[in-house]
Amino acid sequence: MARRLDLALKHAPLRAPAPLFDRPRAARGVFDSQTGFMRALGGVAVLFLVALPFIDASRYTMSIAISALIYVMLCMGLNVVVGYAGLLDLGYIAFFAVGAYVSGIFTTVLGWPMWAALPATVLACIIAGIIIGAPTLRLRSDYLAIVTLGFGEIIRITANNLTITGGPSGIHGIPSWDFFGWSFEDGLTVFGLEFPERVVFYYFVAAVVIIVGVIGAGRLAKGKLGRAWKAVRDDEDAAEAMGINTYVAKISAYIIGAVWAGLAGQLMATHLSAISPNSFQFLYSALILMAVVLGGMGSTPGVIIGALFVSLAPELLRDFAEWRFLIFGVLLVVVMLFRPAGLWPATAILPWLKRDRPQPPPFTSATAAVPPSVLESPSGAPDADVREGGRG
Amino acid sequence: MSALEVRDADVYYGRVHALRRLSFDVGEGEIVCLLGNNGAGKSTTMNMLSGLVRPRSGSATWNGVDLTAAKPWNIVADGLIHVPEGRRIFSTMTVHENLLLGGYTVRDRRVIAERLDRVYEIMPRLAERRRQQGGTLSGGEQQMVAIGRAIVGGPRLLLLDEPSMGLAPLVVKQVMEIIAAVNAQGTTVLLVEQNARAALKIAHRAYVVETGAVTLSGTAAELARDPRVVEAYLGA
Amino acid sequence: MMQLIWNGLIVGSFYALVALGYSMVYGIIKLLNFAHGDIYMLGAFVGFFTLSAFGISNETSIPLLLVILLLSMVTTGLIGVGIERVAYRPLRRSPRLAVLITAIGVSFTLEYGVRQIFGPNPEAFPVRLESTGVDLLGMRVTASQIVLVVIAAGLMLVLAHIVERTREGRAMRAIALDPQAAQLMGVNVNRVISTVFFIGSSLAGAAGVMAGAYYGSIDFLMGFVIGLKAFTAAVIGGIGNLYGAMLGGLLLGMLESFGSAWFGGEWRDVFAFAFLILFLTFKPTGLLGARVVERM
Amino acid sequence: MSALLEVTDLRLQFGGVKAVDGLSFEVREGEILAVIGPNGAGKTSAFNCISAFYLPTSGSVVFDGKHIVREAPRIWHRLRLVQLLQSFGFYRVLPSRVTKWGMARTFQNLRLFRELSVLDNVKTAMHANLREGFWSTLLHTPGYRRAEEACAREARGWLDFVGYEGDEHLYVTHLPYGEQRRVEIARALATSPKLLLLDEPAAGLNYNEKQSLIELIRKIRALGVAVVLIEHDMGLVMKLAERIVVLNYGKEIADGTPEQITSDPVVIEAYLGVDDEDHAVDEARLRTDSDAQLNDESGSRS
Repeated sequence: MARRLDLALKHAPLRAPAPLFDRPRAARGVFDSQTGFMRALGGVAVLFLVALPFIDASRYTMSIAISALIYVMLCMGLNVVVGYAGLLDLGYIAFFAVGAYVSGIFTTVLGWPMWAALPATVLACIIAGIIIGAPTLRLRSDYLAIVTLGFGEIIRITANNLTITGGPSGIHGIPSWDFFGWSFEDGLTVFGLEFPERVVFYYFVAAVVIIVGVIGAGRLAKGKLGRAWKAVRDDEDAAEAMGINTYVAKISAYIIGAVWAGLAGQLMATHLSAISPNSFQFLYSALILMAVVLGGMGSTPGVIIGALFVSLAPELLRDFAEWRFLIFGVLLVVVMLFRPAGLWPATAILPWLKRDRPQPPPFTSATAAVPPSVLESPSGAPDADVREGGRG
Repeated sequence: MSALEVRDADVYYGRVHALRRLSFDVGEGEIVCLLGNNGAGKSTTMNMLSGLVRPRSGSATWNGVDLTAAKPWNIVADGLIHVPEGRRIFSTMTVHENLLLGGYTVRDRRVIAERLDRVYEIMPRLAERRRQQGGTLSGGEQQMVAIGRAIVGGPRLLLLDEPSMGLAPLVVKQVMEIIAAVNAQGTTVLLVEQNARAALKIAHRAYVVETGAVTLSGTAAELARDPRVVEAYLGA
Repeated sequence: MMQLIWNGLIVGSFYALVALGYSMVYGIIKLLNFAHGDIYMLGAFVGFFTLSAFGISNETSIPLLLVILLLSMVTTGLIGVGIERVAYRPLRRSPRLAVLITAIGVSFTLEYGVRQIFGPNPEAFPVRLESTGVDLLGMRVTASQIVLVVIAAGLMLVLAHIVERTREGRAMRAIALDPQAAQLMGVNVNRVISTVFFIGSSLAGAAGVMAGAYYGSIDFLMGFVIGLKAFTAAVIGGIGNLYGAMLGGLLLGMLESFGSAWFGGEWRDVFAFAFLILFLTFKPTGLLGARVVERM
Repeated sequence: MSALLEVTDLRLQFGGVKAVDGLSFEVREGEILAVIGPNGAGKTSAFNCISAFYLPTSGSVVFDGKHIVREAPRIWHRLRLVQLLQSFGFYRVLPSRVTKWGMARTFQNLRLFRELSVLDNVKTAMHANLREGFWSTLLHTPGYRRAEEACAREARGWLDFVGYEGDEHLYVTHLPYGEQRRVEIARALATSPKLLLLDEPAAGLNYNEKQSLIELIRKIRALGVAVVLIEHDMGLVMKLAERIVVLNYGKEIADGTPEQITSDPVVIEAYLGVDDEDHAVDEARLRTDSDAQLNDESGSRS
C-alpha cells in the first residue's frame, strides 16, 4: 500500500517520516460532514434540474431556465479566475463573446455542424486566455482590472466593426445542434412521449454542460491545480517559495475561465440563434462579477446562488426592471461593507457542524522540559503567542 | 508624580495577545528605556501610546490626558511625539520638507523657523543636506532627520523606537548623544531598544519587556549589573 | 497635422482633468476609484439640473458657464467626499479587491441613479459655446476651445501649487508615501483624504461641465468611457504622479487624434486600449512613475 | 564535506542603497549555520537573493551545483530590456525552480495561506512532487486518488514531525502564533528540501516555544537537511549553530564557530556591543578599552 502511494509522488530527496498517529477519519454522512451534505445538496439540485421540464415545460420557463444555466456556467468560470486565483477580471464577457462568435462564424459562414465547431471554440478560448493572460501576469490587481476591461471593450468594438462578425447587427440564423441528420428542430418521439419543443432539448444540453462544468470546476479546485490557484491568491511570494510557478498557475486559471465562458457562449449562440455585440457590453461583465461576489468568491454553492439571483431577479421583479442595475449597484456596496465574503462564503461551516470543531489546542510540547527562566513573564501562560504588530 | 502612566494595558492583534497587562511609568524629565527582544511588544507599546493601536483594556494617561481615547493627531499636537521604528522618513521629499512636516501641528511660522534653526544647530549635518531627498541619506542621517522632525513638532515627551537599528556603533553613539542632549534641554524621553548596552548608558531607568509584560525594572545602573539582564541582553 | 494636435490637446485636457483626480486618489489611498468617471458625468448633470431649474437653455455666455462650473465643482466635490466617507473609509483595511468591487458598485449606483432621475436618453446641455472659429497656424481654432484650454490649464496650475507649496499639499504627499508615519507627524489622515477626494472630484466635475458645454449633449453613461481613458492617461503618465497625469492626458488625447486619423474613428477606442495594454506590459510604472521596490 | 550552497561576492542595490555589499559564504551539507547582524544589515535581502526572489545586482549563487543567478546576454543590457525579460522569467531562475532544486524557506513575518486549512497549506508545498494531471483531476481517476492520498499522508507526516497535534482542518488564522510557526516549517519541509532557510524563526516565541524550536531544528538536521537561520536571539544561536556568519552593512565581517565569533573584536564592536560601564559616552575610551574588556568577558563565560 505504502509503496503504491509512493509511486504517486515524484522522486524527491526527502520524504516525511510516517505519521506518528492516526488522525480521526473525517465523517462521511450526509448531516455530520460538510462534504457529505454538499454532495447531497448537489444531488437534489441535479434532480430538480432533470425534473423541471416535467413540471413546467412552457417556452417561457425553459427559456429563463436556460439563460439562468448559462449564467451559472459563466459564473463558475469567472469564479476560477477571481475566486480561486484572485485575479480580478472585468472583461470576462469577452471570452463569452469569443465563444459565441467563433461558433457562430464556423456554423454560418463555413457551414460546419455545431458539434464540429466545439473544438474550434475551445481552442479559440484557450488562445484568447493566453493572449490576455500573458501580458498581465506581472501586473498588480488593480491594473489587471483595467487591462481586462480594456480587453473586453476591444473585443466588443472589434466585433462591432468587422464584417465577418456582421457588424453592429451581429450574426443571424445560427443552426441548432444536430446529430447524424437529426436536428433539435425536428422534435422527437420516444416511447410515445413527444418532445416537440427544441427549447426543451436545449435545456437538457445546457443542463448537462452546466452539471459537468460545475463539478469539473469544483474538482479542479480541490486538486493540485486548485491548491496552486488558492496559494497564488493568498500570497504570491509564498506560493513561489512552495515550488509553484505562479505564471503557469495564473495562465491556467485564465484558460480554464476562458473555456468555461466560451462553452457558455456557444450554448447561448445556439439557444438564441442570433448574437450581436450589444450582448457583450461591460455591463454584463460587471453583472457576472457581481454574481460571484454576492454569492461568495471561491464558493461553489455561493456562486450558483449568486448566478441564479442575478439572472432570475429581473424576471421576478418585472415591475422594477428599470431599477435593477441601481439596486445591484447599491447591493454590491452593501454586501462589501457588511458581508465582504458574500452570502455563502467559501470558508463557511454548516452551522450544526460548528460546535464539533475542536478549539485550537493549547501549546503542548514534549520537548519543552527546560524550566522557564527568571525572565519569563510571571503571568505568561505556556501558550503565549506574542507577535510584534508594527513590522511590515 | 509620573508624567506618563501605563496601567495593565492589554493589546490584541486579532487573536494575538501582544501586550499582557503591561504597566510602567515615565517621570517628567527622565529618559526611560524599554528593553526587550524582537516581538516582545515594545513597538506595540509605542503604537498604543501614539494612538495607532487601541488597548482592549487598561489605561495610558499622560499628564492626566487619556491616551487610549485620543486621536493620533491630537496626541501629537499635545506634544507626545513618536519617532517610529525604521525611521520612516518620507523618502522622495527633501530633508527640509521632512522637517517642515514635523511641524505640521504648529501653526506659528516663527516657532517653526526657530525650531528648525535649533535642529540644524544640534545636527549640522542636516543643514548641509537640507535640499537632498530623504531616501538618499545614510541610515544615521535618516535617523537624525527622524529625530529632527520630532523636535520641530515641539515634543514634551519623545517616544523613540529603536533609534539604533541598523546603525554602526559609532553612529549609534552619536544618536544617543543627540538623545541625551535633547533630554538635557527638558524633553522627557521614552526609549525602546534592543541594543541594551547603548540604551542603558543614557537612560535613567529601564524596564525589561518580555512577551508583552514587564518582567524586570529598576534604574539603568541596577539593570546593567543585574545578572539576568547581562545574560539575556548584554552578554553574547 | 496642426489640426490633429490641436484636437488632441482639447480632448487631452479633459482627460488630464479627470486623470488628475484618479491619480491623486490612487496616490493617497491606492484605490482605483472606478466611480471617478461617473463624477465627471455627475458634474455635467449638476450643471444641467441647475440651469434647467432656472429655465435657461441655449445660452452662450461665458460668465454663466464659469458660475455653473464653480457650482458643479463644489457639488461634485462634496459628493466625492460623501462617497469616500460612506463606501471607502470603512474598507480602508480590507483587501484591495473588496474596495475595488465596492468602487464598481458605487459607479453602478451613480450611473443608474442618474438614469432613474433624468431618464436614459441624452439631454442637451443648456449652455453652449459659440463655435465660430479663426484659422491660426493652419488649424481651425474656436473661441470656446481656447476658453476650455485656459480653464483646464488654470485648474491644473492651482492644483500644482496646492500640492507642491502648501502645508496640506505636503501632508498629502506624506500620506501617499507612508500614511502611518504621516499620522505620527500629527496629520489628520481622514481629513486630508477627504480633501483629496474633494479636489479630485471637483476637477472631474469641472471637466464634465466643460464637456457638456463643448459637445452639447450629456447622458448617464458618458463617464464610463472617459473614466477608462482617464485611467489610461494616469497610467501612461505614471499613476500617483500629478505631472504624469497631465502629461498622460495630453499624450492620450494626441494619440487618439492621430489614431482616428490613421485607422478611422471607429477604431479609436481599440487603439487607445491596445496602447494601454502594451504600455503596461512594457512599462508598468508609467512615464514619470517611481520604480516601486516590492518589499518582502 | 562539499559545499551545498556557495555565495560569492553577492551585491544588491535598491536605488542608491546597498542592501547587500559583497557577501560571500558557503553552506556545507547537513550543517546548521546562523546568520546574525544588526537589524537592517541586509540579512533578509541576502536570503531573498539566495532564494531567487530578488535579482542581485552582481555576484553568483550556486546551489547544489546549479547557478541561481543567470547572466543575460550583453545586448539586452544595452537595450535596457533585461529587467523586462527577467520579469517574464527569462534569464533568471524563478523561486519556484529553486524550491524544486531542494531549497526551502520560511518568511520573517509568517506567510501562510490564510484561507487554506492547515493540511492544505502543507499539501500545497508538495505541488512539484505530485503526479496529478489535468484530466485525472477532472475525471477523478484512481491515479488521482492515489496521488491525493499519498499527498495527504506525507503532509500529515510532516505535521506530526514538527509536533503539530491540532486539528488539520482548521484555518491557519485560527491557530496561535507558535503553532503557525510550526505549520510554516512543516510546509517548508514538505517541499522536500536539502537546504532550509529560516528567517527569524524564533521571533515572537516565548521561552518554552523557543526550546522546542531548538529541538525541532536539531531533528531537521538529523534528517540530513542543512539549515541556515537568521536570528536575533543569541542564546538560541549559540545553542544551535555550528557555524555563524556575521553581517554588517551587507558585508560579511566574520565567519566561524560560536566561540570564535563571541571573541572576535570586530563582531563585538559592530554587533554585540562593548561593555562600557561609564554613562558618559567616551569615544577614546571605547576604542582603547574594548579589547581588554572583551577578553575579560569571554574569559569569565568559558
